[in-house]
Amino acid sequence: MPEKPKIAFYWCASCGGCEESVVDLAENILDVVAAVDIVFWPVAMDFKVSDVEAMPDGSIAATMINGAIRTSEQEEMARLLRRKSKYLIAYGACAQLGGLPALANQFPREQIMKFVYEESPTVDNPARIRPQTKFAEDGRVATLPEFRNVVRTLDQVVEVDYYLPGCAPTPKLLAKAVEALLTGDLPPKGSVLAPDVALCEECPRKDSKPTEVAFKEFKRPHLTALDPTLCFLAQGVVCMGVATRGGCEAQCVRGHMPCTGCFGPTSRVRDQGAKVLSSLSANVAAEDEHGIEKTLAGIPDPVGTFYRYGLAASLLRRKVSLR
Amino acid sequence: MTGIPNTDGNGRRGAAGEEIRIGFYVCHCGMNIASLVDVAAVAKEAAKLPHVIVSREYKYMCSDPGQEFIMQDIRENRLNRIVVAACSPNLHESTFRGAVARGGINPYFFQMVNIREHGSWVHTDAAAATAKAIDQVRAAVARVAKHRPLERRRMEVNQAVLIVGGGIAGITAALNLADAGKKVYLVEREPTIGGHMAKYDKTFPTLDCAACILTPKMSAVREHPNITLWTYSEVTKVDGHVGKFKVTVRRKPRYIDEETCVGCLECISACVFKTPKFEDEFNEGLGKRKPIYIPFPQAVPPLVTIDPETCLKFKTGKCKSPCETVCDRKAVDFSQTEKTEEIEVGAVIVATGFKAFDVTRLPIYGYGLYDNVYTALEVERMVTSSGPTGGEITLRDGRVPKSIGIIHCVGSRDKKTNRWCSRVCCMYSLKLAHLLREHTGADVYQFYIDMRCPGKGYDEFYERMLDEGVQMIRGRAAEVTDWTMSPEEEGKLVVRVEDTLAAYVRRIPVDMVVLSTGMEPAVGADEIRRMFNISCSTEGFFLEKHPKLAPVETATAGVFIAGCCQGPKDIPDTVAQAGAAAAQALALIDKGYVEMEPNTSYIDPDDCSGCKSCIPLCPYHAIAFDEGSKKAVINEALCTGCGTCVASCPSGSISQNLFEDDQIFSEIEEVLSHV
Amino acid sequence: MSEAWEPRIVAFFCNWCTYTAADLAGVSRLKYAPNLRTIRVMCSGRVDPQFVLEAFARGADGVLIGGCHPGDCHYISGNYKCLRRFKMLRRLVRDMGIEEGRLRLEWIAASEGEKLKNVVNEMVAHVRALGPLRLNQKFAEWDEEMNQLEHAVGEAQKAKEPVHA
Amino acid sequence: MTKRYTYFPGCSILGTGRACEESTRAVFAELGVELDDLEDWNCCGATAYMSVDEHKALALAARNLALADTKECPELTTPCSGCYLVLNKTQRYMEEYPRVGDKVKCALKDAGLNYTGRVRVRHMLDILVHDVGLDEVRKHVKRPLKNAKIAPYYGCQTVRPYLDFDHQHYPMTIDRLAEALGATPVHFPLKTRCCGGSQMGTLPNVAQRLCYAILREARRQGANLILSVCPLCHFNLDSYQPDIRRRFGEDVSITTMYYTQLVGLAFGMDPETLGLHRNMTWDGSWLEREVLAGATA
Amino acid sequence: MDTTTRHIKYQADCDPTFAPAIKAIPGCEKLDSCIQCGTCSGICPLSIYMDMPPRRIMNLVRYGFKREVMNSNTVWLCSACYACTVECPRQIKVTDVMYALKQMAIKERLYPKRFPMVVLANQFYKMVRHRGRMNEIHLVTRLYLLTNWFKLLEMARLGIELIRRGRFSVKPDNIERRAELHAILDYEKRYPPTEAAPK
Ligand SMILES: Cc1cc2nc3c(=O)[nH]c(=O)nc-3n(C[C@H](O)[C@H](O)[C@H](O)COP(=O)(O)OP(=O)(O)OC[C@H]3O[C@@H](n4cnc5c(N)ncnc54)[C@H](O)[C@@H]3O)c2cc1C
Ligand SMILES: Cc1cc2nc3c(=O)[nH]c(=O)nc-3n(C[C@H](O)[C@H](O)[C@H](O)COP(=O)(O)OP(=O)(O)OC[C@H]3O[C@@H](n4cnc5c(N)ncnc54)[C@H](O)[C@@H]3O)c2cc1C
Ligand code: SF4
Ligand code: SF4
Ligand code: SF4
Ligand code: SF4
Ligand code: SF4
Ligand code: SF4
Ligand code: SF4
Ligand code: SF4
Repeated sequence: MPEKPKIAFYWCASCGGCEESVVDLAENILDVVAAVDIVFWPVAMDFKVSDVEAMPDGSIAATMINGAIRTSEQEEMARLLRRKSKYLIAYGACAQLGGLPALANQFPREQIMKFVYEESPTVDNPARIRPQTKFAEDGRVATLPEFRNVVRTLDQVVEVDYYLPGCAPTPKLLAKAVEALLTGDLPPKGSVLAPDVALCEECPRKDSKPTEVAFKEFKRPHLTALDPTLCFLAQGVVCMGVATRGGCEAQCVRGHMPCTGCFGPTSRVRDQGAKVLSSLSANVAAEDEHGIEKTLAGIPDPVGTFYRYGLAASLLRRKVSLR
Repeated sequence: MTGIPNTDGNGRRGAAGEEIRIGFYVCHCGMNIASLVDVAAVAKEAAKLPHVIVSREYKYMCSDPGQEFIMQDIRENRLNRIVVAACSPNLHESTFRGAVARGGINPYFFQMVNIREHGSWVHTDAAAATAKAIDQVRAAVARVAKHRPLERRRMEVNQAVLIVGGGIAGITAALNLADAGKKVYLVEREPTIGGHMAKYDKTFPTLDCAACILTPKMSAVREHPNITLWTYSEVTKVDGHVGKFKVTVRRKPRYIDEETCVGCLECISACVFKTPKFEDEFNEGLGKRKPIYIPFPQAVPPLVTIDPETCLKFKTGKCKSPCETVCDRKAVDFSQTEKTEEIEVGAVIVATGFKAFDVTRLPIYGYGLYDNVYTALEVERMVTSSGPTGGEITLRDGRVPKSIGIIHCVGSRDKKTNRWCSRVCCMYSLKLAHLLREHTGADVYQFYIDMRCPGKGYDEFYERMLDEGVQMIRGRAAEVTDWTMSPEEEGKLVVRVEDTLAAYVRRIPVDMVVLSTGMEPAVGADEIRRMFNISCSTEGFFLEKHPKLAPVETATAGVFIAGCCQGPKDIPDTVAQAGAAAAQALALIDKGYVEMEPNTSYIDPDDCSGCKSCIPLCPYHAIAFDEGSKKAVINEALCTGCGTCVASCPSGSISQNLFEDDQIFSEIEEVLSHV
Repeated sequence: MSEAWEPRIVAFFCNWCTYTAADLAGVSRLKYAPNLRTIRVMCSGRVDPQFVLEAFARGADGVLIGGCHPGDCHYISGNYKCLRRFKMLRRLVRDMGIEEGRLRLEWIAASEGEKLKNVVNEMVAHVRALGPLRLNQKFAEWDEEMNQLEHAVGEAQKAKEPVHA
Repeated sequence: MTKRYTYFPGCSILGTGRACEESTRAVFAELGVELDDLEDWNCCGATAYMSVDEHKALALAARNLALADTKECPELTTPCSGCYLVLNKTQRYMEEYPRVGDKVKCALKDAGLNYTGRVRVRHMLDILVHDVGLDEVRKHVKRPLKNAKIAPYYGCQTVRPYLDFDHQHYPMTIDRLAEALGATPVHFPLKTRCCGGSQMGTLPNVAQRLCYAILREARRQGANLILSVCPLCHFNLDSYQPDIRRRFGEDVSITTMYYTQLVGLAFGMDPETLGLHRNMTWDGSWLEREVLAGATA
Repeated sequence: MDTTTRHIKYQADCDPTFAPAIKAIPGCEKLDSCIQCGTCSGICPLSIYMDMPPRRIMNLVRYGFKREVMNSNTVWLCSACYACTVECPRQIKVTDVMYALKQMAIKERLYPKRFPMVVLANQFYKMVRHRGRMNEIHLVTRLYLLTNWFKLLEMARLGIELIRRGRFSVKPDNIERRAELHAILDYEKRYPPTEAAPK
């Protein structure tokens, strides 16, 4: 009997939702478990890093890493798993695009540290003690990983073979990906394992979108009574579905929330945020500067809106610190 | 358009799979370039770039030997891409594309770098200018490697022209084109052509009789073998594009057979209504007509029309229909139904004219409240000898006016109604002053803000009216009332106005008030605008392509505009513009084909999500949503290649020939490769 | 790069107005700073915000977009679309820490060679005063923090001890 | 369903305009409209305040808006056309000119008040004819005033510059109301012409001339009654008829009253309740003689 | 004795600060777009007594003829009927311009002496500031005392009539929260106009 392919899961800077999504495979997970040999999954099973180090290079068939890369430890693990795996898969929006953690790329490291360890309302730290990367006591040395200045996508650290998009990826897409891995029926390296057409294509509200949208104002979904059947853009609410790869079956829209873009751009686009910005602002109705600015003021935080998940993967990547 | 063939339609060598071999040429332009830019260094750097097979410099690239170089290299070195660094592409791009094509490769495998106008002529530092030239050359070389073969498109042009609106503008354009031998379809909404001009007695500034100059033209339209005249008809649908518009025309039933009716009008006299009873639209409601009527005796076509709204046969079904029996040609046909005609034309002239301002919007002038307040159009009909009063000026109460006030700018130059100056009312007010004085001998006051009489003979006409004793009061009439303060005002209408030149507020009692209404876009102009993809200015008049240099063209190729639908104007200007529109349409169709640049955009249907974001952005309405595939589709014939939609498609599903994303990205990359 | 820093500005000019204005500046032999690298597009409406960000990411110190005056666009309204995108893009770029003066949109008609010259000179002077942006070098600096790990891993392996306990 | 509005009486109501208040309250009560008094309201500022200091004038009026803002019903109504205009203008200027609005709001805030902008100023005539409706009015008519020939006098500040429920130059609201009461409105070209307003106090010759023209024209057009909307207009037209006769040597006397008084009469209310005895031109037998007698004939 | 006056105007006779000051007041910003059509004058019911029609005032204001405007009776005759504002084809708020001129005149004491309108405005202003409400009788009495006490006698007939008909409120009416009112009206004293109002 041929050996079952070895599979590994690992998480970096992530919320844990992606791990959860693996469990969401529900009964199918048994099929998967039957078909593969899970050799490393710290969240669920007790493996040690040394176990992985001991494996021969390239011996793991596929590793799925979720989460963005923020610390030196994550970098190290990414490298290690890269070395040990035949296929490395960026699992979920954070690994693929930076995800929500990458919104921190708008702030300098010092500011983050200061807030988290000193200023946050729930912190009581009068001595202003900050974590040290190295601490020695009684002759024993404890280390902590380095906290990087930049949040990175997985492929900004190591080479990635495939991407499974989503915050988190849907069980359907995961099941398909696993099947492809098992059968070897794989698309070209570097592919995103989801359709290359924007979400509107599969959105249940697509037909309700008129051909003549001209934005007179942008409304914010939590402040607006919304029609549950009408395309969000037709109601003046920013929906990233136009600029976001489909494949999620428009879960958010079905749940009456506009798409926020977690599946990332299509392969034809270099910068998801720039594209959605381009489309939305070009369709503003006003012609005079003041009117245009007034309408666009309805989007108070362009970075947070257009790069909710994609800041690390964007062309500018990170806020340049101002002099 | 998406596939990359190995050869183009003319058998010239193409791209896919073939090794890319670039020839680079830098021009000295005598000393124009070489005196500042180190052309030798440019050539040397270019030679190092990927795919560059030959890199040369030459004194005058645009000269015959310069071009010959390129052609020779293409042949001898099997080049398939050419870059020339010289002057502005606006000057010589077509020259070199020609050379490239003659050399045997597709002319769009060419890129030009401007190192003269944007280089040697504007800079002073030789090293910096050379460095800049090299950067731009790198960009061009990188870009040209990504070029694809393209073809200029040629489309056949249908030889017929559609004209919408049969006022003096439409009539003039129709006759011009028909005389040039082109087939013309003239579609008019009303039962007769002639438009507003047919309602006037005299026209300024020459005071010649309107009928005398208009009716011969109307008859000429009817008789012209090249003109198909459809009155009582409207355009309902337009498809296609320049050279090939498919137009649907709805022809309302007039319940008279057009072929057999000879216009004897026996039927009208026979109608059971012995006296006319219904409001006569042509006479601005001043006269009455029967349910079976002809707008005016010289109407073209000279056909009667039955109005089903008032005809007893239609209302009650109980009429004996003497009209039907009296007609010995059996032309009355109650069974007629609406017809639709479908035609194909190469060009369209829209000449739908104007509508007079609705004075009930300004109750301050008392129209409708006081019997003796009239609109200018009503007065035009009154002074016409064939009009409802037979040319008599009698007020609604039967009196002949002894004093008349003419109020200018009614519904013009007023932000509350219409901001614009209607351009003709100063002049026609003077005309009406003259005619009213001629008919009644009354004192005439003109209440004006500014007299606008620019035109040949116009100011002279103004002067003539002053000499005739028309009283000119500079001030916008503030109100018209029947409120009196003194015995001489009793029984009169009082115009309260500041005579701004005297700086006194005056109360002027008159017997009759004439409101000089301004012009507004015609009823239904908005539908016409949508059907023909014409833009309009804020006030709703159709927008010309350029206010000075293309006053009869529109943003939609092949659609022209003439007359008051473009903006207020008088008859001389209308006729001039109609002639210009006819000439433009003729120039377009007579050539037989239109040729277009290939830099159009296209949507890959596999990529498009059908989000419709791009559709409203196209200024030419070239993008449509295909309801079958649920994707957006660009009509290449309408696309002018601005690229706006390309920059906007949020999923990157639109590409533009010659300005593909990756071509531009490679330019960006290369101009920055040294930083 | 060893030479002294010179601002590098990438310009996107529409074919009908600003590119032609630049031609006019040339024909009139007006002199302006050589720091521009021009990319010709048919219409300012073709300027994809991605192009602007890409230029910054690749090291441009400034980006200039030139189009026809409002109302004069050869394609009717492309410049309005450009203006709308620009308004949003400038806010975005500012929020990302890039000074507003590094991104400019100017309406320059075909007859305004003089204006073109002035705009270019002004912008070069302004960007010069702001100093280098050079994002491509910043990216390299940022990535330096990772490269140190490479080194540390090497050392650790020599010492046969894990980097983290 | 009873309708409820926040009610701003205005200063004249306490003095010369008392009858206006009495008839207004009586009629609206009859129609089931509740008027919820604005507590501790202050003078709107009228034309005089605006002449002295624009910001203060707006701030003064805005205090009333801020008080109304706390009310359950944001529709603020007033019987006085001057107050209607000033409150309306204040509210609109604060929106139209954010600079002014901010300043006024700061001034209010300093006094511990807050204005959110939710208040809408409504004219009582508007409420009567459009919210209550003429059908409802007709239902209450017990005494159709067949022979009353009404010159409807709207005055200036009722219609200008903010009237949005009718035409500003030749409105027809009172005309339609009069018809509903069984009366006949005459064509009245001066229906929106100014009566001189507060000039009656400062330049009586000027204001009396304006009133003279109005009274004279009403008679000339065949009216036997001028209906007015505003306490100030009514005061001017009602109280100065003897002075006008003296000054212009012409008898232009004619009965004048508030539209609410006429409505009350048609509803069968007694003149005392409607404050008719307070009108200088009121003559107890007028109704019997001119209106009711004629009607039965 | 010199009976002729110079009527030619030199540029130096104009005040270049006049128009900008008026245009800075809300409602007066569109002054420059006046086309001198005279609709405002024609519709103005008070123009029968004005020495300069409103249209002329508009022109004099925008070109800086401050002295001429301030010497004219026009602004004091304006009863704020808004007819001009509503009918102006350029949507210029003529009434607001009239108000602005009154305010300026009162501030700079440029009005004709003892002009009753000004006295009325000032008295009204004071009374409302003091009490929060206006009492017609008190106001008119004060007005006549200050301008033409002889008038009081003339008015006796009307006064008696009013008392008889119960339309005479002798007791001045005060609002309760006068401090609140003063806080509002004194706002500018606390924050002089040069300082930006606190947000
Ligand atoms: C009171 C008055 C007096 C004037 N006097 C003079 C004068 O003395 N001298 C002078 O030079 N100018 C005069 N003018 C101006 C003159 O009328 C115009 O210049 C002229 O009529 C413009 O011609 P037109 O063909 O553009 O428009 P129109 O005369 O308005 O003709 C437009 C035609 O198009 C038809 N039409 C409209 N919509 C449609 C549709 N959707 N489908 C089909 N058909 C449609 C209409 O029925 C009409 O027949 C006067 C104007 C006015 C108002
Ligand atoms: C100061 C001024 C400012 C203006 N500004 C504007 C404006 O801002 N906007 C606007 O729309 N209009 C403007 N105009 C009007 C505008 O100039 C004219 O409408 C326009 O130039 C007319 O063009 P044209 O071709 O008919 O005549 P022209 O421009 O006069 O051209 C006639 C040509 O014919 C040549 N010529 C003459 N006789 C002979 C001959 N016998 N043989 C051979 N060649 C001959 C002349 O040399 C000339 O080149 C302005 C006019 C003036 C005076
Ligand atoms: S924009 Fe959003 S809501 Fe509208 S069709 Fe696209 S995905 Fe659906
Ligand atoms: S709708 Fe958008 S945000 Fe929601 S899951 Fe899909 S891609 Fe993600
Ligand atoms: S190609 Fe252009 S640069 Fe070269 S010689 Fe000709 S004009 Fe001069
Ligand atoms: S042409 Fe004369 S009347 Fe007509 S709008 Fe212009 S200025 Fe007024
Ligand atoms: S390129 Fe321009 S003209 Fe062509 S389809 Fe796109 S927007 Fe329309
Ligand atoms: S914007 Fe792009 S994806 Fe959307 S409809 Fe147009 S082409 Fe299709
Ligand atoms: S009405 Fe308006 S435009 Fe006409 S003069 Fe008066 S202010 Fe000027
Ligand atoms: S507001 Fe004044 S200027 Fe204007 S019309 Fe009325 S009284 Fe005359």
